[in-house]
Amino acid sequence: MSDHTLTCANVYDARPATEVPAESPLAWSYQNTGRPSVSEKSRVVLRERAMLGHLILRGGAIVLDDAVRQVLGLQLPGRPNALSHDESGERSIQWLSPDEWLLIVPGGEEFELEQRLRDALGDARDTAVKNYAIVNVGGGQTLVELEGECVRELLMKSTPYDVHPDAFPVGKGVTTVFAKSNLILRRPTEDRWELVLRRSFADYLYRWLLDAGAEYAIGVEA
Amino acid sequence: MFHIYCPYCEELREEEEFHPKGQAHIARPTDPDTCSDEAWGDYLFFRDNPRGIHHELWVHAVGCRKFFNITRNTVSYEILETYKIGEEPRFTAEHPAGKPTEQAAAEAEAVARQEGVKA
Amino acid sequence: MQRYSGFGLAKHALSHHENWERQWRNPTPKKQYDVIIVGGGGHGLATAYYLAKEHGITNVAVVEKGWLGGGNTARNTTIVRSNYLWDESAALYEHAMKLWEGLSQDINYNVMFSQRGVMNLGHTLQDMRDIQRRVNANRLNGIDGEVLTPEQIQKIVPIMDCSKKARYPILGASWQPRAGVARHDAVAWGYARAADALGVDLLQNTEVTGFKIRDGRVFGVHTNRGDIEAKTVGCVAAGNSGVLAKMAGFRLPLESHPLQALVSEPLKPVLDTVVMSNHVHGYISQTDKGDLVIGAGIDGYNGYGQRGSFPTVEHTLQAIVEMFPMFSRVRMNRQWGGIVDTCPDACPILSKTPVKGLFFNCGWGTGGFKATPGSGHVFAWTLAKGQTHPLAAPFSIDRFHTGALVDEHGAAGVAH
Amino acid sequence: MNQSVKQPNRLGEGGRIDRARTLSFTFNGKRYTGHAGDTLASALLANGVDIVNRSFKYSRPRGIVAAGPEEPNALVQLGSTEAAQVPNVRATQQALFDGLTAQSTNGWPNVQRDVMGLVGKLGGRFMPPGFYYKTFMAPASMWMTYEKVIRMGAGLGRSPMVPDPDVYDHLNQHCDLLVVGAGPAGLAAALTAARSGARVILCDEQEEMGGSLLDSRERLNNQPAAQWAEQVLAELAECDNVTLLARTTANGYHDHHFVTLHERRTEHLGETAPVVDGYCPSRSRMHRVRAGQVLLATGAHERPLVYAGNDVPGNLVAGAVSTYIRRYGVVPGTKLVLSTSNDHAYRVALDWHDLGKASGREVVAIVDARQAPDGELVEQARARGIRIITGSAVLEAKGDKRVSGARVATIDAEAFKVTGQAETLACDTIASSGGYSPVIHLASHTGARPTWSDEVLGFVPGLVKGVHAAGSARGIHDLAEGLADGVAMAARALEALGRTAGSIELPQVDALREGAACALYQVPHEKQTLRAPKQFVDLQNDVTAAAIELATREGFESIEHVKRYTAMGFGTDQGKLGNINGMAIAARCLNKTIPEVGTTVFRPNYTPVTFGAIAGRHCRELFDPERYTALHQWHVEQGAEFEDVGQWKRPWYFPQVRAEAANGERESMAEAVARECLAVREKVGILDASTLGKIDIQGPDAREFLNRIYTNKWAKLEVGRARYGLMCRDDGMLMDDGTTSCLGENHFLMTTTTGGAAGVMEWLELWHQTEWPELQVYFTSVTDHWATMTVTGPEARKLLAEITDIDLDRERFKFMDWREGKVADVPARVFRISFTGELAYEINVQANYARHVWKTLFEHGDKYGLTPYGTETMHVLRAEKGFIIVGQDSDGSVTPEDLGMQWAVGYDKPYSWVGKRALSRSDTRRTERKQLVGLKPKDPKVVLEEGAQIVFDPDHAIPMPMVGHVTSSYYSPTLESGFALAVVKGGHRRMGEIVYLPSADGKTHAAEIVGPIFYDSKGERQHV
Repeated sequence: MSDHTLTCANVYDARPATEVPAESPLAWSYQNTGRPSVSEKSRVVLRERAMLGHLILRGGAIVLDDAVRQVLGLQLPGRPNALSHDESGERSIQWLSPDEWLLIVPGGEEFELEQRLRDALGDARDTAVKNYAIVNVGGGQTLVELEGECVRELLMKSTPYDVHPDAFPVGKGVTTVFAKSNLILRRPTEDRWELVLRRSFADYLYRWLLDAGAEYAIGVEA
Repeated sequence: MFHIYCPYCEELREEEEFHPKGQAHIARPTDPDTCSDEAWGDYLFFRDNPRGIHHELWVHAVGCRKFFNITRNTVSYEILETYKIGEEPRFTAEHPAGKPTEQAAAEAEAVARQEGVKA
Repeated sequence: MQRYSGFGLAKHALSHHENWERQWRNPTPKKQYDVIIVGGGGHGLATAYYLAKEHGITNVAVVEKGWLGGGNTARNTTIVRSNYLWDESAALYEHAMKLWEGLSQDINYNVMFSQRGVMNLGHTLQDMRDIQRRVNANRLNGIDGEVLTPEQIQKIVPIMDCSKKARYPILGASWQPRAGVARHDAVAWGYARAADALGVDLLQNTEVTGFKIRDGRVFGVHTNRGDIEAKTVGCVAAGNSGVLAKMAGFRLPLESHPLQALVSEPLKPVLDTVVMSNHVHGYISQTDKGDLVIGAGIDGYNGYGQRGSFPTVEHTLQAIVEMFPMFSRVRMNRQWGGIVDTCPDACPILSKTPVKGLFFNCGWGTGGFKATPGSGHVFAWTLAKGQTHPLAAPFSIDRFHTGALVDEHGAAGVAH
Repeated sequence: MNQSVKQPNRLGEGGRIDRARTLSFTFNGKRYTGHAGDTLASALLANGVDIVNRSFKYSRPRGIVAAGPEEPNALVQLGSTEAAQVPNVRATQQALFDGLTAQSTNGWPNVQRDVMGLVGKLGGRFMPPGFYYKTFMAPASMWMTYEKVIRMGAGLGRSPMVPDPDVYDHLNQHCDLLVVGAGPAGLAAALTAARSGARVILCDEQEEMGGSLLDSRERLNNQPAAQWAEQVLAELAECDNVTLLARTTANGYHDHHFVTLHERRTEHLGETAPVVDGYCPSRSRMHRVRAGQVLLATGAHERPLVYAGNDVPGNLVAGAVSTYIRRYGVVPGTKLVLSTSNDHAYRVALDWHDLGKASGREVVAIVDARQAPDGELVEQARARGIRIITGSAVLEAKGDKRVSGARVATIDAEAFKVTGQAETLACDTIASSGGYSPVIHLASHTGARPTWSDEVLGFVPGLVKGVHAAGSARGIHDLAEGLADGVAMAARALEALGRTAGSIELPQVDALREGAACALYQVPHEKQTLRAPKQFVDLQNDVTAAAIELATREGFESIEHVKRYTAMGFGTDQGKLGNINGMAIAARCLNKTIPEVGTTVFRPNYTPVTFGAIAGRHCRELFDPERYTALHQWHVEQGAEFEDVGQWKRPWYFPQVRAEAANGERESMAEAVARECLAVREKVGILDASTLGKIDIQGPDAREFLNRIYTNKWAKLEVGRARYGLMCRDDGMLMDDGTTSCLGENHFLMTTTTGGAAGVMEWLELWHQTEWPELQVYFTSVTDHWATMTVTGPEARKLLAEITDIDLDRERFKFMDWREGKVADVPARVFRISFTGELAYEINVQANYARHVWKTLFEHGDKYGLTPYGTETMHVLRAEKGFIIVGQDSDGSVTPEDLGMQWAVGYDKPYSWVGKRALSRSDTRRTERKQLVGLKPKDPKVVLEEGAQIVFDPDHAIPMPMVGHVTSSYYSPTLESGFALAVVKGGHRRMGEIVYLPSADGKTHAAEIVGPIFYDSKGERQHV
């Protein structure tokens, strides 16, 4: 038994050290359904950002905020449904519930990040009084970006959540109903929307997006 | 379709994001092992089912996944308030227009909580 | 009572229908009755009729706050079947089924009970296990039933998509040939007319506002038209049972939920049986007028508003279009909601209560209409004798304390 | 080409149609032409088509009576191909397009000469309301035969018989203010709101927005009214904050201002949606609108009068005549008699006179029920020399297939008597107006009761908070007042939203003074109602005044009873024209006022909506999500058959091509399962177990939480170990099971059943959040993060050892241990958990690497006989071991003890865990409860039926006492016999007894009650 399993929490790097073929949750969809190409007619463009690092952070806002500032230099969004990014735009943290946040970072950073956060939150060997959780969920979800003039209408076909700019400004993210499934919907910039899909529903959601987006000549970037 | 204010997400959301979970404030007997079959049966199955103001437990299943309570009129379906677990309703069958004295206190408490989140 | 027949109809036609009698009187409440039945829906009127007919108790008032048959009798999808899983339920519903089979003649009112068969589809292996289990139980209980293969189903309902392409392909079905549908309003009116003819007073627009209880015994009711006394009071008021219980000072293990239904525009006959699918959540039949009658789901919240949430209707029609892709261009005319009192074990309560002389018949959930004659028959017996009918014994309130539930939720799983 | 020959009723000029675009269409097999901008109804009238249908019950010839959604007669079957069929389309709401093909929904052999019409004529008097309740009862056995005949007359149009080629979609909309109706009040309101900056949606059911302004005689700012509407619409179209939806009907008003709008996107273009730019748009679209406030400017429906023969073609609602003349340039006849109770309807006569005179049209007379009408419109009619007969009404329309005359006499409306001698006026058209009923349908959907207004002579809407009505929708029919009301009500709605209304200058209206209307519903006849010629109230359902009178005579006194007994208002028009008249007649018969008789309740839909539009895109391949594991592609490529488990697609079995078969024929399921089972028992098999629910649990109180939520004990589970657990509801019944592993002192990984995953997750949160908030613990679903591969069988260790760095030594990595390390170079957690009874390793890797690991296992597995197996083999193997499946071997009425799993129940745990208390109730302590046992069929070749019922005495008469049923049953290739799990009353103490299973085919099988473990009863194989 490896050493750290003897501690309070089992933390480990899920990524292989060597080159091992990896498949995003949409791998099967690309093969089975295909990828309509992007053309000048495309009023919606879909792009998957596969293999990013996804961590769920659970705990009290005040406790976590310190650690997140220290490790990421980012403020923990305290307001419901808030989404913030670091300056590069590569790392984001999103409010999911009063004690739950989603961290998305470039693929490969997540293990080190988790360790640093755990270190900042207190010695992993002595957490009997520290109540928090960090969970790697990167294999279970993927991020999809949508851009184009008809994105908002495509979203309106799919979710009952109000995606009007007044109700959904940049820097917002919500978990909501999408078609007959659910996902996390975020708006990192004026023109770009992001969907965080669960792996097992990804194919359904992909087929839904292509179907709903056909009217706008949706294209999928390879 | 209801439009429900989630007290945790602090905004109105569509009913499709929520699941109703029955009557609110059902207390589990504190010492189950010594309570009577009647008391246990009452806890499990017997409900108020009023025509009018009713307190119910809901969960923001597709959202923050938090449970919370709704005071709702079961005839008009008007939602009078939503409140967090552990809080008391302002609107009750006895006080359909709200409990006036507690109102201020409740609001102050809510504000205090918000401050806490901001910090 | 003026007897109805084809010949009578012809005779009345010659006099321009001027000589039809009232189907029931509109009496003034008496001060006292032998039995008061609270609730003038199908069950209450049936109870009154059987009290008078089978037990000779005719000094009976049916107290109805609105119009006769105006509750769930007026708002259901009219399905009648008896293929329940558990012995206790099966016995009760089969008792009702046998009464249905002679009902029009018994009450001289054509309730248009049409035994066109009811099919419950199975879409998963577990569905099929449950269907086998239920049909086997039905057979050994003397209730007709068989398990159909997809090929047999396709023959009975050629317009249904029985292909493997479906999201949840149809693997089989249970089939009760004696089951069917009936004309819901006529059931209430027929019982009302027959009970009235035997001397029962039907008091419409009379709302019970409280019970007269002394020393733990009931001796009458308060109403908006004054007090009415009786030593035996039976409450059969779906959608109001909880409220009545509260008036009598106790609670019931009931919750009232909206149950929605809808109809299409009238179509030329295209579906001559009843098809139900629990898995994709929809059930459908076609009336003699041509409307497709479609049952939607129960909303999860309590509601007395006779309306539910629109997504429930969306899901139901998605299921119908999934099963019958050709109905996509057919149009929905109207939707409505009933109020169903649901018990934790999806079975009714036919029971004495903590108040002596006060009996409750409630909690039928979505199974109320099909039980109407049986429920009335058994409840009349119970009121007449002051003790629970053997068929009703398993359905006492006590079961929620002892744990002896009759859990139709379990494997029967069939909601309607 | 002479236009007038082709379309005899089309005026030479005028109307809002595009005369340059001629469209051809077919009705009942005959070709006609119309123009762009026509409805099918206006085109039929233009062509002089009188009979458009036969009535439902009496098969009487019927013509068009209205111009909008209230039309009861002109229902047609649309479509030239089978797939394009749409039943019951209202001709008044169907835009004409080139090639439109329509037929009447009733009439055989055709609507002109209908055989059933004769039946209706002769038999009509034998068919009073409810006649079917009074007959067809003898003999009882004949009812199904009678019913077959009755059903032959059922229905209007017919369903298509092939799938719909079109698609539909939904659009979720949100707005501050939804304005329903783009007539004068609606336009004024929308403009007011638009200028305030609020998000506004304005919808209107007609092809063109503008409502009554489109055919109004009145002028706004000294221009035609329609011009003002165009200006307002142009401004609204420019506003970013406004969404304009024409051809869009608000069909249902649901809770909290959720309104469904049905937009007919392509129905005006063709019978199926046309391809645009290579793409086929949705035929229609449902807008699911969540509004802050709603303003109903839905206008009013004119009520026709009820008089004898009022259903003969040529009888129209007055306002519809004006609409046809002014909007479509169609005069639907030559000689008009107008019967009215109010001034407003005089416009019809003026329009007919002013615009039709040139083509020889004539107003024969205006018959006014009032003694001394004196409004300005009356004066205008007088000025034109039109004959006005006061204090009178049309008693009866003469004619058969078209009106040929009107019998007119003085009446006493109050006393319901004809007071004078009737005069017959020759005419071919009778327009009637009994006043205007506000369109209260949407307000009524909310549950708010409408109230009767004697001033309006109609019901005005009851309004819940946030709903406003404006203009005609609340009885304000005057144009200037209606416009002002639109502004005022919009301002009120905006105020509720915390906004200030934008300023708007109301147009100048040349107001006309109108005199008061009188109340007139059914016109008296010289004969009593029962003996008079039929006076129709509800044309679609053939409900007559006599029927209502009869219903009340028979004791049906509530209006709900009257409606149900006569079927009044149950048509596809939901009684838009007839309901108020019907109530008035019932009130007269019962000597009550209309409000005393009751109110009228409307339900969604306002007008019918196709199932497809309500279903949206959630059909066919998008009906319900299909959930896939990370290995799905591999399973597909291997030709797996799939089983639906919840929303998951799980491999059921992997049929192989038969070695001996040349034609590529594959194994049967039984063959495949036997092969897979033996592979696991003898060599090694692999199962994709990724669908099991997985919940990461962290926190100092994680262990205590498990102690409370599971029935068994967790206090001593060490890091590196796993344990099987049972979860009950608080009623003591089993709800889920699975293994939970201790990953760290404060860290556990719980697994759940595939179907129970979401429910268990919510269950944990429920208890934590509501009952034990003091426990410091967090739950996170990791079901999708991990892929789980079960490698099981005697060769499993050898296989795994080839590709892992984990020490697999049987002493150091024991049964129910878990270890982490690399498998195929991928970091993995490996659990020694067995659901087959064999040596087994459950390999968990991050799902992105699952296919690599799986393939690597196969690269190394060939020599060990590695065989993929599906859920069916899994079931056989676990059942041989007596392992239960929750939901199959239990059903919500089964306790852990019923399953013989007392070993997993910790009665002495300190906390009264969930379910414990319920297990001590009298019913759960019964010894005769149904208990899980094994069944060994007497004949080993027999595989008992799953779901077979069990009896002790096979010779007992029906009903037979049943004592249990078979929950799982399979053929075991290992045991070479059938075997089963079952629940049997008192089964645990009946070992060795024989029970019987009577099956549907008449055979009865015998079986012996045995323990539930059929294979390796000591459990040695999983420990090797």
